[in-house]
Amino acid sequence: MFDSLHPLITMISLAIFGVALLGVLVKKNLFKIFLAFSVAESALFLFFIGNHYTPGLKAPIAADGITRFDPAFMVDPLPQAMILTTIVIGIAVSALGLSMVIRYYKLTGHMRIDKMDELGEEQ
Amino acid sequence: MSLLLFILLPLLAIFLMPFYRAYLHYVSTVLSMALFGLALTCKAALPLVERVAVDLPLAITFELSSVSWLLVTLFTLSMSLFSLYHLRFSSNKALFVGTNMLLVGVIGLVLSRDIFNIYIFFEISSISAYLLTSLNQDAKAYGGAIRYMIIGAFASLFFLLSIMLIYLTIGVLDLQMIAQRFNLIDEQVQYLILLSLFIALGIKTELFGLNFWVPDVYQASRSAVSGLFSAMLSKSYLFLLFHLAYLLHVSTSQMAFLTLVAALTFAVAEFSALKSRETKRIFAFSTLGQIGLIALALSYGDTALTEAALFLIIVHALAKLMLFLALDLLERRLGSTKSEIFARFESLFLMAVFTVGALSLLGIPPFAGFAAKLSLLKGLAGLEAYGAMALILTVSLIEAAYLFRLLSGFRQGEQKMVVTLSPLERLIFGVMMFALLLLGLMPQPLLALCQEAAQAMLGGYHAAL
Amino acid sequence: MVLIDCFLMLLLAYGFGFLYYGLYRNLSARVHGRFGPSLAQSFFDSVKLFVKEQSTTFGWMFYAGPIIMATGAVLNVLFIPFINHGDSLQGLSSSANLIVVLYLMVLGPLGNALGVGSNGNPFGVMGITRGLTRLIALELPFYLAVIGVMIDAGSADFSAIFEAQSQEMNLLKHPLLFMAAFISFLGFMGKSPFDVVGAPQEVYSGPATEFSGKFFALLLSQSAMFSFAKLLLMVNLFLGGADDLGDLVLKTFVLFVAATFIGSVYARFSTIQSVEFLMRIPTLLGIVGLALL
Amino acid sequence: MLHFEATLLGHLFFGLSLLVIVALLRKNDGLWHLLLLGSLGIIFYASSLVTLFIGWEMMGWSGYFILSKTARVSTLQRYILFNLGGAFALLGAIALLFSFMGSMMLCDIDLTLLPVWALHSVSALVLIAVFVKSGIIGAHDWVVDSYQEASPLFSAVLSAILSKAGIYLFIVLLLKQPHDERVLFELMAWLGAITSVVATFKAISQDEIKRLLAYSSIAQLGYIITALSLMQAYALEAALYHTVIHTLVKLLLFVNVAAIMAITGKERFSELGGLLYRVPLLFVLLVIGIIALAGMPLLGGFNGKFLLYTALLEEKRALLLATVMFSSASAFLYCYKLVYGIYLGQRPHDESPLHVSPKSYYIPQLLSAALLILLGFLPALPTPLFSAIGVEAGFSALEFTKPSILNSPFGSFNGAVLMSAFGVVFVLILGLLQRVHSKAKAAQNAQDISYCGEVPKAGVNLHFGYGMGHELGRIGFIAFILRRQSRRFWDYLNLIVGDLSILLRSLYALGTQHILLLSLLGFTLLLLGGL
Amino acid sequence: MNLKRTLRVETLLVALLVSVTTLVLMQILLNLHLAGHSLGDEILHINAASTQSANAVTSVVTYFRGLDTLGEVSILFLSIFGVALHMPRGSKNLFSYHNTLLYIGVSILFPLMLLFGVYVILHGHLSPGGGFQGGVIIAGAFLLRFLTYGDHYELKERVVSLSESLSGAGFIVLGLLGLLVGDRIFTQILPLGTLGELLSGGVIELIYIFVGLKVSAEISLLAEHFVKAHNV
Repeated sequence: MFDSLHPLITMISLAIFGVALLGVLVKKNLFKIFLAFSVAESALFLFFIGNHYTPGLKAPIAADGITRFDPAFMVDPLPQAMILTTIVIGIAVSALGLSMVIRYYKLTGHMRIDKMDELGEEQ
Repeated sequence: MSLLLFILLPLLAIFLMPFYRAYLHYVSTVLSMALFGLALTCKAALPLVERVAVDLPLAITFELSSVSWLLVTLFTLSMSLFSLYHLRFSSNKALFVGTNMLLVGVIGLVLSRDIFNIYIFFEISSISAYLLTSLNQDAKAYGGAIRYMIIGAFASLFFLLSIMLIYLTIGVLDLQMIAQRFNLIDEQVQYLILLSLFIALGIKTELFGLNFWVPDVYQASRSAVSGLFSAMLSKSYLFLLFHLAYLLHVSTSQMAFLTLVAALTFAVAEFSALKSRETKRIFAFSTLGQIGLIALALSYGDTALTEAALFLIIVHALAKLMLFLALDLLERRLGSTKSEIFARFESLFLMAVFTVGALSLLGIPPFAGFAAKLSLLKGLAGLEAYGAMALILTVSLIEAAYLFRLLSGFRQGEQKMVVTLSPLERLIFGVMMFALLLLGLMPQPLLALCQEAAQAMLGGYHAAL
Repeated sequence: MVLIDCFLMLLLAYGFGFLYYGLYRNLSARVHGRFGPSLAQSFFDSVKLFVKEQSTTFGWMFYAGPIIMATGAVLNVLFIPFINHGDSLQGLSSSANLIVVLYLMVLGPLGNALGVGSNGNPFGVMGITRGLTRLIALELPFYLAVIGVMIDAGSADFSAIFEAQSQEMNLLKHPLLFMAAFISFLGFMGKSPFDVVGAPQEVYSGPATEFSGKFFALLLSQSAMFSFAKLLLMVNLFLGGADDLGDLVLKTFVLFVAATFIGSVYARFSTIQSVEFLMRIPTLLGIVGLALL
Repeated sequence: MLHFEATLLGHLFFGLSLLVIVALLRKNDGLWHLLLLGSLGIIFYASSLVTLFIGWEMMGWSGYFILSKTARVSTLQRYILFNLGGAFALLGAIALLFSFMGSMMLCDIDLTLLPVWALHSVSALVLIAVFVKSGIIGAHDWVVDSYQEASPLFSAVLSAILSKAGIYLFIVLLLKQPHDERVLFELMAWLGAITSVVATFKAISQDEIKRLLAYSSIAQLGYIITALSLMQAYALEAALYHTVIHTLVKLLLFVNVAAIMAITGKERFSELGGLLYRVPLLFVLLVIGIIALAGMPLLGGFNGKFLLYTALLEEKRALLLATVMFSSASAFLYCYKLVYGIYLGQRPHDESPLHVSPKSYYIPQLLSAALLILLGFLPALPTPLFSAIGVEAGFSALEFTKPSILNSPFGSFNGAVLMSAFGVVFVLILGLLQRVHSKAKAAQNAQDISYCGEVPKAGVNLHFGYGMGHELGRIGFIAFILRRQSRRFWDYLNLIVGDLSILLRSLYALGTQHILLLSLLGFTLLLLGGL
Repeated sequence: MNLKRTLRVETLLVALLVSVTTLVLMQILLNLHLAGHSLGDEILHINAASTQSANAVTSVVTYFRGLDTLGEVSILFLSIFGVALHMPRGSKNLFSYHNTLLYIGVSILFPLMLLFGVYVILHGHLSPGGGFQGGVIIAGAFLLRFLTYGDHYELKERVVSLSESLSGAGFIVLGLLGLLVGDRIFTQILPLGTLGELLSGGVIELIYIFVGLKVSAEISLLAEHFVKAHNV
């Protein structure tokens, strides 16, 4: 049906992305929203890495014997490095966000996004 | 000499923080002033291009063109003033880390010419902004920070999407190379990339439709920090958005769309400020308005207008920083930022500061804002964009209404609290006021720099039209 | 020479003024079916008042008011030429023109108003206010007519106005303008139906309320001269001026009689009525007259 | 940025400003007033549009800060918004001119090069600035309140000088330039005339002295505007003459009123009266002022009006002239109200003792009174200057014989003769009256009147100052004029804009998820639209 | 289950929008023409010559795009700093129960995990792994200790912050040394060695050691803050 798995990966990752977006947009719990962002990011990683992988190539690591670095059948290492970096960033953002949510919860007693009304004109 | 010093030095200072915990405010001041000096010395060698580690196409390129030099100088100057202002207060770790990281982020944004590297700085500046927003550690601050964070995360999703698409379809990350091959790819994908970039950067640039969160964030932050956001953060994204737009040669209709969005940003924000009673929100709306104005100027892709826009960026950054720092002073003394506080203090000097700032924002001579507005109007006149001229002049009147409403607060109120300023504060505000006046009276030197920068920023864009 | 000329003009104006005033009182009495006083009654009145031993004064402004009023009347006489050609009976008219004269006509009343105001009587001031209010309405049609005359003559100088009427007087050339001006003129002369200011018979009020003795005498005298000056102005503007003294007497007399008869048969308008009337019919006449120009 | 050039016109206007501001300089506001003077200098000597605009704005905000010491917030807002509105219109005109001329220098402007629509727009925008500054009806909303609430001396500056900046602007930008804009000038002529009529009636119905003076300023500027709109040498002379006279008159009147307010502490006609014999010199000065204001002969005030009328006659603008003359005649009423309400009639019963000596107020008044009398005597004294200015502006030279004779195409008059005749006759009659064998008995006081045969009791106040002019309200068309208020329109506009602001502001109160939703919606729609 | 109650109209509308967005994206992305030749291919070609690292991903992360990694480390630092700021370390541990089995297990596992973490860090240029992975493994070891030891166990703040600070500074100094020794920042300033040996790859290993140290300190700190966030 498909030449490669790329369309399938695209479809699946976009589906996940959509679900995550839905979570971001309709969930009222701040915790769930941050989780949904993580899921959306992961969906993008999946899309990127998945689309970048060409069937038949191997990891860009000289594994056997390690005497020679042969780039002929290796996949592009750059996306992997990028994703590594991005994952760490994602973790950092989630950690910071969750710590804020926890603190917010302790201060106000709720963590519903539709009840956040501290700011604005009238106080 | 290396451009990366602008990034590595603050980072080093942050990492080595445990060694001088009690002296962070001094370190921050010395550092930002040193960077400012460094920036000034770079002027002679422009344009500087530096590739990290290896050569093209692999390397991350940093470029200090006339325009990024202008912005870097502005950012380091703003940071110096900010740090000088905070010298009086005790050493604050969070403030130190947050502001210096923000500096790293915004400098990186304007220097880097590698899309993924830009993403890193995008995140650095965003996360430090979240951190700075939550600095007060009360429900308001967290409310604002969380709101900011959710929106920022949304923006970064789209930025990530566009980077991924660029790499998948073009296979390079260097902006120059992307620009060269951008036309070769599928038009639909081109459009999707541009649109994702627009959403991501538009949120950060605070353009209309994507900027509804801004007043809340400014309100949640400390006033001084809001000043930094206004002076550095939004400006760097503004640069980035239009740098990319010029570089990728967006079509005329897409630029016209940007013009429309910018005009809406300007008009809606200024209108919204009219009845506000919260000074921080008013200043936030005013910032949005000015950003709209700058974006409007940039969206024509014309040398004269770009020159005006760059000038406006500098002038607005100075004026807004001054206003926000003065507001911070008041907030610390009076414990509020509602517009009523203007009736509750007694200080001729602060009144002068607010007046000069407001007049400059409004573009009233002899202050610098006027020179900016004048060159803007001249540029628009040169393009025969009379509608935009009319819009600017009309909406300026609305701006005048709320700014003068604030100023008229000075003469109300009975029990006034005498606010005295330390000599250092007087010096800082005095220098800023003087700068605004000087730039208003003698804008030519800076305008000449801006013109040079405008040519550098536009690159070949104009020729393509 | 000029001084003698001026003196003669003043003398003429004074004599004719009182003569016409006496005639007016007689004629209107006849119209009303009365006999009326003798012709010289007004003159005798003024002389009697002049020599009255005592009069009340409210201070120097009160004193100066009638003097300014009289000065205004005298100046009017001096600046309006009696004869439409030659050098005699021209007074100072070569140094001024129609516009100056129009404005000089207000100077006297202003001085009077100041004098009236300086006493505490509210009725005097009420009269002044009425007068000023009526003036607003009176002047509009009159100005329309005068503007027409001046545009027609191409100058504001009396000589040019005479020149323009040498063939055909303005009365015939611009009858509508004349009618507008004439209705205003009735008001200027204090004739019915526009005589609410003085309201001499019925209401104990008006500008002259507090003036007694020599002040009132001065007012009477100036009023006589001023009336003559107004007649003169109308003659000059619309009847082509006087060719000689006889012509002068004839023309002023005709105009005077016409004004008196009309004035005698109309009932008095209130201030508002007169303003509204003047704002409508004569103004309209004037505008139409101007349009026909 | 700043370019200057000395012109006769500049000298004239700056000379007037210098006169007024130096005459009014007081210690407490000195710095601001000097700033104001400086900004006026920038305007009047500017040789580039930018310089002109810089001065214009500086004038606006330095006035704001002087005003802010006494005025209410709403008045301040009104002042600054109207003035900035005018200034921004001017800026628009400047930018528009720049887009066609490519230069900001005044000497490079050539309106004949503009296409028709641009000429219309430039003229309209400049006129907006001029109208706002001069307080032409519709744009006059800020004038009255500002004059009323400014400190008395600053009211004098506002009225005598700041309102003239608009006149200067018009002369420099539109009058000096050859062009064939006619429609707007026709409109302007009528606007000026209607302004003078409406403002005159409004002035009559005021109870506060300064409001009356404010409306009278508006009316006088209406004449000047009408004169300017004729674009003709004698009309320019009329406008300039009237400008000079109005400056002197308003300086005199406002300082006079300031003195009254300082010594009595009151500012309404209904609270004042009968001051004539307490401050006779002030009374005389005021009388000189109102004679000049009403434009009666003898004093300088007549000269400007005379020139205006003859200019209108020359242009055969009969109806316009009638309107102007009508308003001028109506002005007698408020002139009289001014002097009567303050100085004449009976004194109010709750009169407080005079606590301040008015001496320090005399000098500016005496100065301007002397100048007014001088101009009455020698009406053509400034004609050579005006003629030269006219020549600078490209008009033909004016006819000038000798200083005492003021020439116009429609006749001339000799001020010296007029004045001497008045003097001689006055003295003669005075002598006559003195010679008459009859004593004048002094009345006890102003209450000593024959009031239908009774002497009114002490508690009955018969002062007529307050009600004077009210009966005009019963006259149909005047009542119509008095009922019209542009304030309502501006208030309505303010309301609308405020509501719009609150509506738009609610966008910024959207919930976080709604913002995201909007962004996503925008993304999707743009994506669908672009494909 | 009452569908009507749990699925609100708003949710449905949003779902509709999101599905439209997803479908449109899918329509574009399914027809994506991938770039035939990308940057990575060139990296693979010059990897051997310029780094002598067996793991190309590692050379990208630490060498070719070392600056990104520095930024990433900074972001991590920033975020951990923020977490520490918002949730100051309390004295009470969330997991304050005593479990002997866990206690003994952790006592055995802890040194092993540390060792494994160090191994992963040091072999980053030879095999999958590196500073981040090793650092997280080490942090995992500390997490186990938090789970086990309850309130009594806490990290020595001084040590943690010093290692964090010095390793970060070390990374930057290494970059700056490139400017002094070499011709540009983040360049190779050490001998490359031979492919496949432990001491090869030039600065790569050094950088990964710094990164590993930093990450392990930071993630451990992160764990501690979350574990002891009880009584904020």
